[in-house]
Parts: sequence; structure tokens; C-alpha cells
Amino acid sequence: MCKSELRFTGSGGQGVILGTIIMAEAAFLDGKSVVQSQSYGPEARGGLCKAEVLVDDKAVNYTKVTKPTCLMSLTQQSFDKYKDTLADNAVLVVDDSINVPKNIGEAHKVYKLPILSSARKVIKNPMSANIISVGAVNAALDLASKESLEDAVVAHIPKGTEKLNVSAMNLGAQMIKEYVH
Amino acid sequence: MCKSELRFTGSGGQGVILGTIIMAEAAFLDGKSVVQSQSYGPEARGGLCKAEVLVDDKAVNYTKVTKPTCLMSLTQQSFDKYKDTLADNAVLVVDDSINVPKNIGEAHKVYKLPILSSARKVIKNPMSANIISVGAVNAALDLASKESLEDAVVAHIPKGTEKLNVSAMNLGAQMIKEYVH
Amino acid sequence: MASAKELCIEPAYCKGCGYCIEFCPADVLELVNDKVHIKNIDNCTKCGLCEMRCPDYAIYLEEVEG
Amino acid sequence: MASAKELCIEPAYCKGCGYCIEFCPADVLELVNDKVHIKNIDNCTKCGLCEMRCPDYAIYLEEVEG
Amino acid sequence: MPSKLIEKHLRTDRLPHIWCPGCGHGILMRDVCQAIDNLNLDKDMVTIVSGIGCSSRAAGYMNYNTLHTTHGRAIAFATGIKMAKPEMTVIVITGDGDAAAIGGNHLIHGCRRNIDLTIVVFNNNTYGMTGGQYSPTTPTGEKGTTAPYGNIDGAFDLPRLAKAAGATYTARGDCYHVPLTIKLIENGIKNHGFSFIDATSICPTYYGRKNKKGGPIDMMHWQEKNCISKTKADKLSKEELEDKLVIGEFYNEPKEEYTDLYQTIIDKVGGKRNV
Amino acid sequence: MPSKLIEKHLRTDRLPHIWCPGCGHGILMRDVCQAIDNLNLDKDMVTIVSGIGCSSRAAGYMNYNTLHTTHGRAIAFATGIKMAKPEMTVIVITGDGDAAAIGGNHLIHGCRRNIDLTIVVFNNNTYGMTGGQYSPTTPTGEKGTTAPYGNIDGAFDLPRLAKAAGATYTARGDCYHVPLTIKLIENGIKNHGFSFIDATSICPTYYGRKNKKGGPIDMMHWQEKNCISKTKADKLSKEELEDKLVIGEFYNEPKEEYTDLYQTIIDKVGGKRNV
Amino acid sequence: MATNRCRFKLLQGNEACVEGALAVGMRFYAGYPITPSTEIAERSSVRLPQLGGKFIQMEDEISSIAAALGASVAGVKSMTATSGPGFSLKQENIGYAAIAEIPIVIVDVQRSGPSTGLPTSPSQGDVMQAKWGTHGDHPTIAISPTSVQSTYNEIIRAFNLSERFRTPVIFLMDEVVGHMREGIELIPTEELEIIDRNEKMINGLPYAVGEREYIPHMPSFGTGSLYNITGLFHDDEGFPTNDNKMAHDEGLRLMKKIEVYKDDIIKYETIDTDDCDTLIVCYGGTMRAVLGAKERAKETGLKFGIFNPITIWPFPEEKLAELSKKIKNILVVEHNYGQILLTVQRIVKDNSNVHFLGKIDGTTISPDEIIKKLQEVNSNAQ
Amino acid sequence: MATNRCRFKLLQGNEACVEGALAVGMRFYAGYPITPSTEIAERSSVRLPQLGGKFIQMEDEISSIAAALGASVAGVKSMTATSGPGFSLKQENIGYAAIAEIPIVIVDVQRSGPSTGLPTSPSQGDVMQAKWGTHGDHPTIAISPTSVQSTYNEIIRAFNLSERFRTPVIFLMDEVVGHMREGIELIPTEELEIIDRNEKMINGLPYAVGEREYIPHMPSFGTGSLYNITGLFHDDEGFPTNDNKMAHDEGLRLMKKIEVYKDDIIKYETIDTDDCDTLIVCYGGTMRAVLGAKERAKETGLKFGIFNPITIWPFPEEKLAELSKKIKNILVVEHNYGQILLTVQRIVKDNSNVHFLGKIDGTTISPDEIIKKLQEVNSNAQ
Ligand SMILES: Cc1ncc(C[n+]2csc(CCOP(=O)(O)OP(=O)(O)O)c2C)c(N)n1
Ligand SMILES: Cc1ncc(C[n+]2csc(CCOP(=O)(O)OP(=O)(O)O)c2C)c(N)n1
Ligand code: SF4
Ligand code: SF4
Ligand code: SF4
Ligand code: SF4
Ligand code: SF4
Ligand code: SF4
Ligand SMILES: [Mg+2]
Ligand SMILES: [Mg+2]
Repeated sequence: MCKSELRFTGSGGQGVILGTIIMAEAAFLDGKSVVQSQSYGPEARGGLCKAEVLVDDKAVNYTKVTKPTCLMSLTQQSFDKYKDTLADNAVLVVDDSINVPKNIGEAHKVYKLPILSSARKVIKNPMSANIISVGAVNAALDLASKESLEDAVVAHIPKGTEKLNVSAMNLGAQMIKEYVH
Repeated sequence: MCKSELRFTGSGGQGVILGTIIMAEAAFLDGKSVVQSQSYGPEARGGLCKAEVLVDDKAVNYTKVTKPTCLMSLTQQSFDKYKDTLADNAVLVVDDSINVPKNIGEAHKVYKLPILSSARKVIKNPMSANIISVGAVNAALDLASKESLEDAVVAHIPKGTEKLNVSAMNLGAQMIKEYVH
Repeated sequence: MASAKELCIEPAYCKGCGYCIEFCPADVLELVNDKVHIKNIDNCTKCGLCEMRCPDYAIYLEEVEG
Repeated sequence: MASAKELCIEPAYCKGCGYCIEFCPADVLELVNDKVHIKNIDNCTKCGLCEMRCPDYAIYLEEVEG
Repeated sequence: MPSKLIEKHLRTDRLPHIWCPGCGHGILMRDVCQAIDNLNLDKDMVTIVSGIGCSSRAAGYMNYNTLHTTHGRAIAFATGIKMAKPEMTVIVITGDGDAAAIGGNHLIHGCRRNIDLTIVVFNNNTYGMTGGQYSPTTPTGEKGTTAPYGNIDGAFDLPRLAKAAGATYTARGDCYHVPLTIKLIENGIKNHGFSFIDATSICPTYYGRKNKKGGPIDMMHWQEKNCISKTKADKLSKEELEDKLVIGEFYNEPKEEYTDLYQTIIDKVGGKRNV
Repeated sequence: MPSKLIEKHLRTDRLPHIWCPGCGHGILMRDVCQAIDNLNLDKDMVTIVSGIGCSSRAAGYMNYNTLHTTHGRAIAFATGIKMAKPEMTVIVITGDGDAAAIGGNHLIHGCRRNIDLTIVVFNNNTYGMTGGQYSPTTPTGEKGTTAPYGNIDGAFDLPRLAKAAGATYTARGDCYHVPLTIKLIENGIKNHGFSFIDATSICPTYYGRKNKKGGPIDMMHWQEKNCISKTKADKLSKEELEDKLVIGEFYNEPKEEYTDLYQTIIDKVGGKRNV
Repeated sequence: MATNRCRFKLLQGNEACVEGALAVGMRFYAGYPITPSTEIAERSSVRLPQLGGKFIQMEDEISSIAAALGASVAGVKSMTATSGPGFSLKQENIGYAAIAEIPIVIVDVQRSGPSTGLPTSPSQGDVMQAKWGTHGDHPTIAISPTSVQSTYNEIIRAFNLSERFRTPVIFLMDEVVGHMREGIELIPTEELEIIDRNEKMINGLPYAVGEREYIPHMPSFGTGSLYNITGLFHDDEGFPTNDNKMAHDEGLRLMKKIEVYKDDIIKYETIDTDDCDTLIVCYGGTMRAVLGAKERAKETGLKFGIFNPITIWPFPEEKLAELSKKIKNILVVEHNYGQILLTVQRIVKDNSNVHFLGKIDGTTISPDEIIKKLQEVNSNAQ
Repeated sequence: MATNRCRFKLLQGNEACVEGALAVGMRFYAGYPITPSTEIAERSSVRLPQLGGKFIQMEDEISSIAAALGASVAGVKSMTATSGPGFSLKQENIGYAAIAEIPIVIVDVQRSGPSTGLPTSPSQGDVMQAKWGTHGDHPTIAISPTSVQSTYNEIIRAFNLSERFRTPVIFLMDEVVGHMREGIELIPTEELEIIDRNEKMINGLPYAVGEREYIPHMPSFGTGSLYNITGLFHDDEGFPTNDNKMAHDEGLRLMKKIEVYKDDIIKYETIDTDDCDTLIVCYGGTMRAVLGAKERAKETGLKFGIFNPITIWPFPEEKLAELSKKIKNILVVEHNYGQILLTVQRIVKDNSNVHFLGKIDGTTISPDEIIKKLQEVNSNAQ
């Protein structure tokens, strides 16, 4: 098992895959070994979407996450599908619209954050939800340096949207910092 | 080796292949085992053409003629190519325009017949040369019954040309009968 | 007996594209939580344009015994 | 120095199709043993039609030092 | 609960379909069903053949005999079905990639034979299924994931190509002009010969996004404004026509049909009918 | 000894060629050489690409860069060559089967791209190499070894198809009207874009024999009589036109060429020329 | 036989292929000409309409197999024929037939390859391609006839297997057999055992199988069933699925349906295998040269047995393994650079005893060459 | 490594394939999109014009390989990429490349088959097709990378082999490797050993070979040589021939040029093979799961070696034969129903010790499954 096994889930079009690419890139820029991968399929169109990152100090061998140490979910449907296969003491970063069963809440560290609503209301761009979650996950796990994460974000978003996305990232990190369990 | 191994050669368009099919059909109608085959190739277009028949009382196994017991040739070029691989005491039925070297004439039974010219002048159809040669070869080898040969000829020529072709066949047989070595 | 038409919705099919709303000539429809919703059925002229352009068969007119 | 044209034949190429003969406007050519043959060179107008239509490049006009 | 039309013609247990929100393919699939319904065809005597692509997924949802084949080959499969069962109504649902890229040869040869098939191309000017590459109908200059600097290829005018190849019925419809499009499909099915309907679709997910066409609604508005009838088009200048798409029936000249001609051969050589 | 033209443009050590007595392909191959000669092209900057068929055997005899490919794919191979070396004159010699049956898709897509290739189809209305089956240009009703009861397929009008697909130059020549045909090929090569020349050939061995067209000379006479220019054709009634074949230039409308357009992309994104 | 005037006929292998297919009920043929298979198309074009069947010449080989599959789906026994280059082009749709489980017979009259190769020359270079030519794991049945008569008989078996197992069957002829003429007996339809597909769906589902069954039944289009066929992995209704268990079950079932019934599919011929030091493994046209060598056994003093895998895929592994146990040398003779050889090497425990004779130069392997090779094998063995 | 900001980059396997190809000099790409290979086309379309190269999206896979071959003939290193269905369609022209001896790299990012199958799921179902997919006997080189880094490195080797041996090289990726992202080192062109084709003809003939040489040299079109290329058997000038001796010599030489230099072509990796009871044979993406199982060796107590044939064709037979002599059990792990398994069974003398773990259900084989299988193998062995 790797040090960190991240699984991001949501519905197609929410930028979940990009989120994992950015996470991977950030860790990679810090000199870590990473493997990122995703599920494809026509179903991914409107439906469920899953992407993963493995991070370690030594080489990552097996390329798939089996027991995530971190699950990020943006929709209830995707959360329900993956909520039961987690590593012990996993970190869960989920949208606050998601209903997390008690047993899971007790067994793991859960951050319920207003990701989707903040994207809409604070950042004023629903497409920024994935960047908020990236910021949040990174902060929750203390995975990559802030600089690397910022570089990674900037490298993967359309030119001209840097400011917006960096503030989304910061917003995510801040949510974690200020989170009251 | 089969009882009879026939090789017909000439140039493309002379009906050499059809000749062997008729020979094979005739022997087959008489209850013999036969295998007929031919060389294909774009070269067969204008150039050399070769077709073969194996005839036996028992099943014919190997499908190619290796040492013909009978060689029929309509052109010098094709004769030259195949003149040197013959069974002992082979029967050669060749157009009289062909120059047969002395050693071959002595080692084998050679019929030099006016096949091409008779086709033109007697039958008045250059395309009948192959049927003349069929008649001749059959008579020279006493291979198939006259009835079977006639049936075979009729089965393979265009409707309406029966009379012409049967007389071509007979002409070939007659040439052998009347041949003076 | 005359038959009338009723405007029906199948929310499970609706993907919230908004065609029906945009092209409804009578402003009958709206989007609620990314699903079509009838906001003003009285305006509806039963013209059927929403049904025609709904890519997901989520809105349609059905004959009802009048 | 003026250059003239000469009618040439390459018998090895000729397949005896007869085009040159049939379409020669001056009856210069004939078929002998399935090969083209010049029967009457004096008639030849050096029009080049035989060369143009020979599928086998067996007949042609060549410039000669006049 | 779905509508009666949908209930009757689709496999409703498979709905909702996999197409994206706002994908025009759903509208066009309904058009085909409506045309079949209007013609009162026996469903068991209707076969839908499709290739591979988002569009070609239609077959799976439609409650007739349905054959989802390999990429580009739908018309060839359909030809075999029609030959084997000439009494069958055979409709091919395909995409611009499926029909005009990899399948272009089968398209023109189907036209040439004038075999009684009706081809409906769900033409979204892109390869939707593989994620938005440019297609043979992507207008020159537009973008796709494989045309990052703008597409330099010319685009086929498919009805024109089909006609030149021998189709006896050609037309173009779209997603906005639904009654017209239904009628065009109906007429295509009615033509006893090879019928080709270029049905302009909408792919907001890839074609729209890549080419900054706005969302589905914007793209539908584009069709509303720019898809014009031949009569209207005839009155416009070349410049005015630049961004217009002419819809309607282009060609309808029935000719002897292929399977009929084959039957005359069977009759002539003494073969029995329908062995 | 062969003529100077033949000496210069053909691999004379390979002559005589394999074509049958009276085969029109030999005449057409000479036409291509003559056109190249007239244009004074550097032979090293000429590539002939062919597919498979009697016609496609031409490549082997021609003394340029010659590529004898797989059946139907010549235009696709040629596209790669032209993209890699835009300064090369690339001519495709193909047959009606090679170009219009199995290769039909590559033909229409070549047209669509308007890439600078010149296609010369040695069109003998049959598959000569495989022994005389009917082809997509065999007139309806005629025979082939696979159409023993008469062909029921429609025949492509190839220049019309090419034009509809986007070719910027289309023409038809034959074996009788040699100077015209040479000129058409010349103009095709000169057109900086996709040029399509349908060169009517003569296959006495199969097409002629199967369809009782007489020998080569009769078939040549048929072309003499029936291949008429557009001006002549315009004066004839539909009935009179029935057995006529219109020859000459049909379409010649230059448009931006594909490899040129690609170069503008390279220039735009900073790629060097000719790496 | 007395005279051959009734049900006996002199036919080319290619022609016998058509006549056998017609006898077993083939009523649709789609093809594109290619040497040396063209006579199959030509004879089909003459014969099919005489029996109310249909022939179509398609624009290429891909559309040919596609049209044949379409006709099969409509309930008509269908065939397509080709040679090397065309066989390569048909591969994608062979896989389609396998996963969609559509009966069809694909004839490949092998010629010398690769590519255009030597188009008119004999070869057996497509044997491995017949098994592995299409992408992905898939079931394969391939049959290789040795004579004109066996062509007639085996094409009938090919159709029967195809219908019974709902699977494409490759009929692997070669130029030698395809182009030679022999006298054969045309067994008429009435005397044949003919297997037709079962049109009654199991549990009302087109891809459902009964217990201990592996083959779903197949209704024809237009007979009231209104179902879906796809080349994607699918559920029992024929609808595409991404469900891992369904995909696994379906993929495995496709392989199993051939595996489980392999004894019904496999057919081979053994000659003089009871008492021999050397066993020749050969098939198709090459068999004839081996028989030619056998004819001369007295003269040459060479004793050898022959193993002819008529069903070449699935290969008759068990029988060969059994035979190999009591035989010193095995000589594989085939018209290629060693294809079935690899399978024989895998089956036979001690590879050192497996020898090979093969070639591709446009000529057939002759009895002389076989005799020479046998002598070599024998002398090395001493 | 410290930080990864210079020549280190996070890339997808498909992207690394393009970057490696560009580094070794690929300047022409022709393709047709298909999952899961599409990113190769997409990245090529972006990158090639930046380097003065050309990208073209053709109308299908057949024309794609044809165009790439055309460009290669004109002297430009060329590549095409596809997945299963497209790989089937390219087969005919792969044979053409083999006999005409035109360098080209064909990438097949395998997906689950047959036919459309499970288009987005991992598989290694085309391994045998890579060797046998085209008709007729022909040489094959195929390489299968296991990671994003090895994709970059091995595609460079693929081009080098292709140019050196004038032969098509199949680059056999799988969905796992193609779609995952890893950090890799992009070794720049200047630091690479690059093999370019030798354009100077031997004896002035494009298909002549020197003594003890098997590979003719290849001038590009437009460099003054005016020669012929054909897919027919041909003489040294490249002109079609039916001469039996020439055909024989050419056919044999095509096979020999790979056979003779196979030590230069073959590359494999062995891990812990010195002291193990069980050897796992695996390749491509599956290797990662095996390494995953190895990671847990301490925990599970399982000792095993790994043999990874990076050059999968020609298969590293000799090395495996050697290893097999001192090993009790061999376990072949691949993402199919047993393909390389057959080759392993052929090579390994006592088949009873060859075990197999494979599947196709859309999921990857996991370390857990491997561990379970190893335990099974071990317990049976007792
Ligand atoms: C032989 C083959 N090549 C490529 C593909 C990949 N592929 C699947 S669908 C598709 C294009 C679909 O485009 P279109 O037909 O326009 O349908 P759309 O998705 O746009 O509706 C491609 C290239 C395939 N499945 N098979
Ligand atoms: C893939 C493939 N299919 C079929 C063939 C067989 N074949 C060779 S040439 C030919 C037709 C040639 O016709 P055409 O192009 O008109 O040339 P022609 O011989 O008439 O000049 C065919 C079908 C082949 N070589 N390859
Ligand atoms: S058109 Fe249909 S899918 Fe779109 S919002 Fe309206 S009901 Fe929903
Ligand atoms: S039927 Fe007409 S008016 Fe009523 S909701 Fe639909 S579009 Fe609006
Ligand atoms: S040049 Fe003219 S006149 Fe002279 S032989 Fe030729 S065709 Fe006749
Ligand atoms: S046209 Fe040429 S080939 Fe024909 S007869 Fe005249 S010279 Fe000979
Ligand atoms: S990708 Fe485009 S074509 Fe495909 S379903 Fe989505 S919108 Fe429709
Ligand atoms: S068969 Fe026809 S096309 Fe071929 S060489 Fe002979 S005449 Fe010419
Ligand atoms: Mg599309
Ligand atoms: Mg032709």
C-alpha cells in the first residue's frame, strides 16, 4: 500500500479527473512518486466519475487504489458507491450536501465542506468546485507544498483564469483549516 | 506415379486449360480417378500457360504432374520450357510448327500434328485448336472412351458450337490414326 | 367523447437541458434543481413543442378522456 | 540543320493488337506473323497516330539528323 | 412514465439513455420513432441498424429488430438484411463519423445500388463518442481535439455526395425543425430506394464546447436561425448564405430498386421466391 | 529499341509489359509519361503510387519513384508521401476497382481534403486482374463473371462523384483521343489541388469478350465514335446520349491546397519548415 | 464406381465449396473477388438465384462479411469467401460475429503472403491468423479440407457447426485444393444431416443460456422477437453492459461453448499410426503430397503414420498427445515457415523429436521432398 | 530526486508515447481516433507542427497506416496508433510494411475485446494478434512497456529497431499504461542513441543485401534513386517476380533478418530469479500488479521471481528456457484468457508446472488475486 491513496468521485463534467491530475502533479513537483488514473466509459458522460492518485516516497507499483486513505466526493450517488471501501482512519472530504452515515463518520475523519455552493456563490464559477476540493484535500492530508499545488493548478487551467482558480484553491485549504468537527 | 500424367502447354488464350478439363472430365466419366490443375498468374495472360491432368484407376494422391507421360504443346516457347522433364517413353503431341530436338524425338513417341493450321483452315476457327489436341491426345493414349470424350467436349463448349467442336475432336483423333512416324 | 391533452413530466428522465423551457412559447416551465418543473400550467396551450424537442422524453402531452 | 522523322519498330514489344494498322490513315502497316510490319513506308505521313495508340511502344517516330 | 409514443417504440426499461444533457441525438431518435409511427409500420418488420458512436447507440433503445454493428459498417450489414428479407423496412441510424469517415465507402456504394434503405445520419459535426475530434463534416476552420489549431479539411456536403453517388432521395433536417425532420424521414422511408437524410444534431459537450458555441440552448437557437429552407436560401446572396444550413428535401427521383431487380433475376433463372 | 520518350520514362528492361494484346492500359501509361514530359518535371520529384490490379501494375514500369501498394489504398499512401514531401509531384495510377470499389472512401476523402494529388483511373469497367468481374463502373445490364445474368448495380459517374466530394479538377479521357487525354492529365498535374481524371481504358480479354464488344479494334472504334466532347454532347438528345461517353474537362476551380494550409499551421505555431 | 454420370461430378475445389454450401442450405453469399478464391463468388453468382438465394458483390471484403452477417441475422445461412489480403480485412467483423454470436462461414483460400505476396501460389500461411487474426480473446473453429470431396463434405460440417454453436467458422482452404478438379459425389440435401439454428429464445432472452448450456438460441429478425444485437459486451437481453460480472461470464461462456463441446467439433484422420516410428502431421493440400510419399513406401522402405487435423482449430490436442507418446519422431509438413509446428511443439512433450518441413516459394511441397526429409530424420535418429 | 521541475514531467502513458517518438525523430503521424489510444493522436496533433512535423487525421485506420507508410517511404519517421478494432483493420498493411520493408511504428493500446467489447477497459488480448494478425508468414517485432517511463524509453527503441531492420514494429501498450499518469524523465534527443535508416543502396539495388547481411538499405523517395516498392514478392530491384528461387530467398530473408539479430532485439527484465521456487511471467500493465504483490512478500511470505519479456515478439525463449530449468512452478499472469501462456507452455519442458492467472471482465488483475493464486500454486505443489 502506498502512503496516500486518493479517490475523487463525482459526476461527469465536474472536473473530478482534473482534480486528481492536479493533486498528482503537485506531489510530483515535490519529488514524490505518483500514479494517477481514472475510469473511462460512455457512462462517464453524464453519470458516475472516478479518478485516483497514489502518492509515495518510493516507487508506486500497483496502479489502482484499493483502499483509499482519502475519499473526495461531490455527489451522494458517487459517495454511496465508494463509501464502504476505505482504509482505516481515512480522510473524507465531501460536499456538505452529502449525507454521511454515522458509522462512517465515526470510523474516519470526515470533512463536510460547502464545496459546490461556495463554487457557485463565493468563487462565482460552478466549474471551480474541483479546484476547491483540491485545495481542501491537500490541506487535509498535508500532501504537497503550497507552491507546488499552486503551480500544478496554474498548469492545468485555461489561461486567464489563474486568479480565480488560485483563490478557489485557497478557499478549499482555508475550509479545512477552519473546520470544526 | 499415376498411370497417366498429362501436361498441356501453350500460350494464354489458346484454351489449354479447358483442354485438360475436358480430358479429365472424359476420364472421370469413364470411372477413372482424375485430378486436374493449372498454373495461374498474371503472366498467364499473354504468356506461358500450363495445365495438367492425372488419371489413374486408384485414387490420385499427389496433385501435381512431376514426370508427364504425355506432353501436349502448341508453342515452341512452352515446349522448350517443359521438354526436358518427361517420363520415359512419353507421348508427345505437338503442333507441327514446333521444332523437336532429335534426342527427344528418339527417346519418346512424338506426334507432330498440324493442329494450329487445321484449326484455322479445316475447322475454320482458331479457337478449336485445343479441341483438336484433346482428340489427338485421347487417341494417342487411348485414355477415355469416344462417347465420354464427346460428352465432355459438349459439356464445356458454348451452346451452338457442338458440331464444330465434335468434328475438331474427331479431326484430332484421325490425325493420330493416320500419323506416319 | 372529446379527448383532451394533459402535460406530463417524467422527472427521472429529465437531464435539465432547458430546451423545453427556452422554447415554450407560453412560459409554462422552469428548472428546479436541474429538473424540469411546471410553473404555470394555465398558460399551457398544449402546443407540444416541449415534447418535440425534449431529447430525454421527460415532458409530453398525453390524451386523457375528456 | 532540319531534323526529319523516321518510323521505327521494336518487334520484341509488338503483341499484334492491330491498332496501328487499323488507325493508320495511310495504310502503311500490316500484320505479319502476329507482328507489325511496314508494308509501304512511302505512304507514311509521319503523323504519329500509330505511336500514340500503340499500347506496347512497338512503333514510333524518331527524330533523325536530316 | 413515458409517453405513449416512447412506450411503444423505445425500450423504456433502458431509459434514461446515456446521451449528455442537451444532446440532439435524443430528439432525432424520437423523430425516427414518430416517422415510423406515422407510417404505421409493423414493428416486427422494422430493423434499425447502427454502427459505433454516440448516435449509433440509438439502436439499443429502439424497440424493433436492432443491430448495433461495427464502426462504419452499418450500411453493409443493412444491405445483407435487406437482401435476405426485402419485405423488411431497414433504417440505418449512424453518425457523421460512422457514415462519412470510416463508413464513407459503404455509403456511396449503397447509393449506387439504390437498395431500399433509409439512412439517418445524426450529424453533430464531431466524433462525440471518442471525445470531440473533428469529423468529415466539421466546417473548415473549426476546432476539435485533433484540430487544436483549426481544421484545414474541407467538409462534405453529405446530401450532395449521396446524390452524386446515386441515392434517389436526399434531404436535410435538424433538431429545431422537428415536424419537417419527421416528415423528411417519413418520405425517406417511403421512397422505395436508397434514401439519405442528413439530420443535423447538437453535441454541446464536445463540438459546442470546443467551438465556443455556448450551451445546448444557444446551439438550438443557432439551428432556429440558421437552418433555412431551400426557398428561403434561394433568395439569399452568397455572403448571406455563408453561415446558413439549407434544410428540406433536395432530391426525390425514384428509380428501379435493387432487391426488386434481383428478384427479376431469380424469376428469370427459375429460382423460387423467398427460399 | 524503344522510343526516346519510352527510354526516358519507362524501365525498358522490364518491357514488354504483362498487359494483354490490345489492353488500353499501355496507351494510358504512355499518356501519363507524355504529360510528365510535356511539363518537364524532374523525374526524381515525381512519385507514382498505385494499388493492385492490371492498371496498378503500371507503377513498376515507370522510371520515377514508384510505389505499388495494397488494393484500394493508393490514395492514402500518396497522401502520406505528399504530406511528408509537398514539393513532390504525386500521381496515383489506379483502376476502377482499385479506386472506386475497395478504394472509394480514400478517393472521396482525398477529394474532400483537396490535397495536391493527380489521380488517373485506368477505367476498363471491370476487374481485369481477377478475371473480369463487374466493377462499380460496369454499365447496368452488362455482364461480368459475377454478373452472369447482367449487372443490376448502378454505375458511378466518377468525375461527378469526385466533384461532389470536393475535387477541384475533374475530367475524362480515353484511349482513342490521345492528345486530349495527355492534355487532361497535364492540366490535372498542373492543378495545385486534388485532380481526378477518369481515363477510359480497353480490356478486350474480359470486359470485351464477356460483353461481345468484339476485339480490341472494335473497342477502339467504339471510343472513336462514342466518346464525344461536352460541346457535342450538349447538342444531343437524351436518347442520342444513351451510349455516349462525354470526355474533356468537367471542372477546374482551384482552391486552397491541403499541404499549403498545413504549412500555415506550422508557421503559426513556430515549427520549422521541412524538418 | 461404374460411370460417373449421376450424382458424381468433376468439380474444382472452389466449386465444390459452393455446391456443398448450397446443399446444406446456404442462400446468401456476399463477396469481393480475389485470387485464388474468386471461383467461389463466380459460381455463387450463377447458382444462388437458381435456388431463390441471393448473391451480392460488395465493394470490398469488410462490407462482404458485414452483408453476410446481416443476412444471417435475418435468418438466412450465409457465407463469404476470400484469400489472404481479404481475410486480413475481414478480421474485425469475425470478432463481431464471435461476440454477437452470429452464425457465418468464412472461407479463406490461402495464397502466398504476406501482403500481395505471390497471389496465385499455394500456401498455408493463414493458419495461425485463422485463430488469432482478430483482436481480443474469442472462440475459433477452423476446418481445413484435403480434397475436392472433403471440401464438399466439410463445408457442410462447417455450416452445421456454425449454426449449432452460433459462431463464425473459418473454412481454411488452400490454393492446391481450391483450384484442382476432382471427381466427387454430390450428396443431396435430403441425405444430409443438417443443423439449423434454434429460433426459440431461452427464457425469452436472446443471450440467455439454460443450465449446463453454453449456447443461447437465436431468433431471426422479423419473427417477432424485437431484440438487440451488439458487439459490445452485453447482458442476456443483448443490451450493452459495463457490469464486470456479466462481462466476465459472457467472455468466459464464449470460450467455453467451444471448449466444452470440443469433442463434437474436433475431427481428424489417422493413417497407419499404430505401428510407426515417425508421424507426419499435415493438413489441407499438403496432405496430398504426404499421401504421394506414402504411395511409394514400398519403394523407399519408409514407414510412417499420418495425423491430419481436419478440424484445425480447436486443434485435436489430446489425440496428438496420445499418439506422440509412442512415437519417436514427429515431422510437421506445412506450406509455411512453421505455424501448426508451434502447436505441435507445445503438445508434444519432448520437443527434440519434432521436425519440420515447410516452404514458401510458389511451388508445392512434393513427395520427393518429404521422402528426403524423412530419410534425414531417420538417419539423424540413429 | 529533489524536485521535478526540469526534464521531469507528469505524463499519461499515451502522452509519453508521443514525447518519446518525437525525441527519436517521429515527424509524421496519421491516425483515426479510438479509445483508449486517442490521446496519442490528440497530443500528436498539438506537438507535431510545433516541430515542423505533420499530423493528419485520416478517414479510417487502414488509410492511417497507409499514409504513415507513404510518409516513411518519403524519408520521414512515421507512426500510427490505434486500439483493438483499428488494429484488426491495419493488419493487411502491416504485412505490406513487412514485405516491402518499410520502417513504421504501429501503436496498439489494447482494450477489452473481441469486437467493440468493453472499449474503456484494460486488456492484453491482442498479444497473439500482434504476431499473427496479418496473413502469410512475416517477421514480427513487438514491444510492451510497463510504465509511463518505459513507454517513453521503449518507443524510442521501437523506432530504432524499425529503422535498423526496415520492418514494422508493434508497440503493444494496454489501457492501464496508456491512461495512467506518472512522473517521468524526458531524455532529450541529444542524449539518445538514434538509429536512422541507411539511405545508400547496396550494389545500387534497393533490395540487395551484402554478404552475411540480411537488411537492404533504403533510400527515400526524392533522393535520386527512382526505384520500385511493391507488396508482391520481388527481385533485388524491387520489381515483382514469380521466380521460385527469388521468392524463397526473399521470404526466408524476411524471417532471418529478425532471427539472426534477435539478441539485439530481445530485451527482458528479471527480478529475483536467482533463488525462487515460482517464476511469474508477465508484461505490460499487468507487471504492476505483480510488483504490487511482490511489495507484500514479507507480509505474505511468498517468494517468487519475475520474468518480464519487454520485447514480447520475438519472445525471449532462450532465457525463459534457461530459467525454467531450475524453477518448480511458472505462473503466467496476463490480462486475457491465455495467450503468452501458450508460448510459455511450448518453451517450458514440463507443462504440468505452468499455471495461469488471467481474466477479462473490465477490471485489472490485483495484487490480491496474484497472491491468492500463488498460494494456490504453492499448496498444490506440496
Ligand atoms: C474500427 C473503429 N475505429 C474507431 C473506433 C472509435 N470510435 C468509436 S465511435 C467513433 C466516432 C463516432 O463519431 P460519429 O459516428 O459521428 O458518432 P457520434 O459519437 O458523434 O454521435 C470512433 C472514431 C471504433 N469503435 N472502431
Ligand atoms: C484486399 C484485396 N482484395 C482483393 C484483391 C484482388 N484484386 C486484385 S486486383 C482486383 C481488381 C482490380 O480491378 P481494377 O482496379 O479495375 O484494375 P484492372 O485489373 O481492371 O486494371 C482485385 C479485386 C486484392 N489484391 N486485395
Ligand atoms: S427538454 Fe427534457 S430534458 Fe431538457 S429540461 Fe426539458 S424536460 Fe428536461
Ligand atoms: S405544450 Fe407548449 S405551451 Fe405547453 S408547456 Fe409545452 S411548449 Fe409550453
Ligand atoms: S506515322 Fe501515321 S502514317 Fe505513318 S505509319 Fe504511323 S500512323 Fe501511319
Ligand atoms: S499497335 Fe503496337 S502492339 Fe499493336 S500491332 Fe501495332 S505495333 Fe504491334
Ligand atoms: S458527447 Fe456529444 S454526441 Fe455524445 S452524447 Fe454527449 S452531446 Fe451527445
Ligand atoms: S485482363 Fe484486361 S485489363 Fe488486364 S491486361 Fe488484359 S486486357 Fe488489360
Ligand atoms: Mg458525430
Ligand atoms: Mg478495372
